Amino acid sequence: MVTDDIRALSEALAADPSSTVFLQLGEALRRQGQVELAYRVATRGLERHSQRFEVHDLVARIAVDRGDFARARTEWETVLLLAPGHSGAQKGLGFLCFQQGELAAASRYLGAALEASPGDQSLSAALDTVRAAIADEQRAPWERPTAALPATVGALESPARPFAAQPADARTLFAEVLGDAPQAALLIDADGYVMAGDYVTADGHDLGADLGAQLSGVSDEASRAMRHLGLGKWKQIVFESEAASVAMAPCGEGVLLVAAPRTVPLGFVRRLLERSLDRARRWLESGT
Amino acid sequence: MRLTVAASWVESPLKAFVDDGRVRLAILLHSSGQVLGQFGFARSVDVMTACALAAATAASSAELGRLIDGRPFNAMHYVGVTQQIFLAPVPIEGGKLVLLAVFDEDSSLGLVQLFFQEFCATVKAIAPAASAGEPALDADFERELNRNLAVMFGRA
Amino acid sequence: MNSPFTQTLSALIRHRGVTGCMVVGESDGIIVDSSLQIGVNGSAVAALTASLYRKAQRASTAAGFGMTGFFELVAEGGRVCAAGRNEMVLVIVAGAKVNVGIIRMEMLKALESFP
Amino acid sequence: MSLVNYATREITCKIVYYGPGRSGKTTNLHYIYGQVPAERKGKMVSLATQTDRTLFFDFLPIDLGIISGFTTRFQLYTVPGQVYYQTTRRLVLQGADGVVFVADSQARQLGENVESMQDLHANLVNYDVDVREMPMVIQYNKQDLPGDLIMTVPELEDHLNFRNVPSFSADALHGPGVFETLRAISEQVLRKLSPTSGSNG
Repeated sequence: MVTDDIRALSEALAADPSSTVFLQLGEALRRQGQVELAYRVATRGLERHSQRFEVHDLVARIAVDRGDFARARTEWETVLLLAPGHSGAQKGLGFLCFQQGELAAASRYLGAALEASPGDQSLSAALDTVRAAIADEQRAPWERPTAALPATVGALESPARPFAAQPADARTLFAEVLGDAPQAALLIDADGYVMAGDYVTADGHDLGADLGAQLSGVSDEASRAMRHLGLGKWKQIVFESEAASVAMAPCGEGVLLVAAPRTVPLGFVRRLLERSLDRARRWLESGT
Repeated sequence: MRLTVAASWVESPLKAFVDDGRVRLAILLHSSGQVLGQFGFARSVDVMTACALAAATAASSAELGRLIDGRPFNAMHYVGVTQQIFLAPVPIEGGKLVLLAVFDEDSSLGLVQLFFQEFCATVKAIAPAASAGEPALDADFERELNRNLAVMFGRA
Repeated sequence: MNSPFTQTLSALIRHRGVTGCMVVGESDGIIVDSSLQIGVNGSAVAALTASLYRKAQRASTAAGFGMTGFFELVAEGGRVCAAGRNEMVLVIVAGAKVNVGIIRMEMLKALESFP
Repeated sequence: MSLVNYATREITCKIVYYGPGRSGKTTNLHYIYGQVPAERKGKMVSLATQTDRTLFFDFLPIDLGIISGFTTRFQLYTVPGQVYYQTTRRLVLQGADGVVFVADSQARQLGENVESMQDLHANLVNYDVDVREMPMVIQYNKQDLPGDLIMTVPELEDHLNFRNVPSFSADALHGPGVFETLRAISEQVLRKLSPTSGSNG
């Protein structure tokens, strides 16, 4: 749904296409999960404002959301040329390098970003993860932790390296419930942001943010339907698609969703949802 | 936020209709074609012209209905390539207004119709009767009028 | 007047706990044919459920899961199930205690007969 | 129905140019459109036939600027003049705040002028409008034509202006009289929104 902010920003941009209001619009669209639209807005803005590091930073962040890591890397490298020491770019490059297995470079970028923003807990957590991964590299393959769920069922057979910006305990919140099976659980807040869990493809792309943004819309829609149908609050949504079965339930202010390959019986997916709900509620109550 | 209301009571029902019905733009107009209020994404729409045309379309289809069916047609729905419009009379005490709604694939005709019913009920309940109101202009407004017109016509 | 869906709907409405069933246009949310118990607001259910189904469809496609088949929403006061084919959605409204397993099978079977 | 928004201090009024077919209603709007600077006018919409005869209406929104602190906008409409568009004329007339009756000064058009004036009154009555209360101006157009083809203003007044409303001689194609007509109807319409009016609104 188009929010009032996005409407207002679109109109402001239309009124003055040479302004930099596209930065806010692109960011708002990205946050709302309208990644392709955000990308178009940002790249058009880039044509007019190619010397502004903020624009390259925005394009990079959107490129990450689109899974276009090569573009993201180019853009953040440009940011560092235009604004040496830009901590957002260092952080982004740190994650990208980590995701691409360049652990030493990742550690370097994240370390530099942490120096610039010492209070940033996500950075220190990420740096810990990178350092742990560097330590892992020195272990035997069978000693390394296995990774999370691939995004598409076609890729379910090949586990991938975990990659996410969340603290490690949030990312692995549902590991116990899900076990080793190719299943995923995500806790999404009211704005569609991932709070816990992850959703990683075989090639290492974390699609949790995309999935969260997309499916949180279903929950909004369900709330509206319930309001008008007088069926009380919604408790659960289950749907089967060609490749997966998905179950969702309200959890706190947000929504919890579980996805499993279509081969997993629907009843079992529901059971997974219940268990994941328990886990998520306890986690939320613990104030983590 | 893009909300323009000529009459403040329009604001709340229009906003609810746009939000619930997921429509892009809703305009409530007088059957003469004057805008009473609008809510939504109006950037690409010349609202005043849209209202003139909407009022004309609503009026002519009502007449067509009378001619063919002995009573006015109600709502109209037009489907474009990416946008659709819904145009329908909104009954109020002693007359009717017209609602023009523009929507895309985020909504549907069914949803628009559903929330239009609620919209009509709300508007009927809260629309005030037409009144003369307080004088708006000063007694000597002609001076400003003449000056403005002269400037407009390059006669100043 | 009978539609191509009348027989299917008559069979579905006979299931215990089912209070309404209808065939709805997926994109416009308008009822094509329905069989409803008194008190069920068919057009509201149709519009809102088709919208939900479409939203799930889009989210599912965007997430790489492909097209949605069966969809179920469980609420405090009942359930709404939907399954689509050829731009049409078969929608069922039921009480909370309905045997959804049977309903799902019957809906998927019924979809096979859709033109 | 003048629309007055006290919160945003905006006034919007609807003026309808009425009259028989080919009397110059659309020409009035074209002339105004050509004179008014771009920032003070909207898009002119003409729902016309292939031969440029008005089929439904012409529409031109103009911005009269700020008057007594109110941003004042007029929406100018024309009606199709041909007799068989009676229903359409009635629809366009709905909610009008003022009427400009554009008469064709040609002698052979007298009957059409009278018939159109009667049609106007009938349509106003249809909307329960007290004709005496409706701001109105008459414009005798085509006064630039050779004298043997046209009637004089006093002659036309005798036949058409029985309410003794303000009237103007005009040549809408070239401009004379268009501005004066618009100014007069504007003044009458806005006077209803001022304290000097006997009935505000």
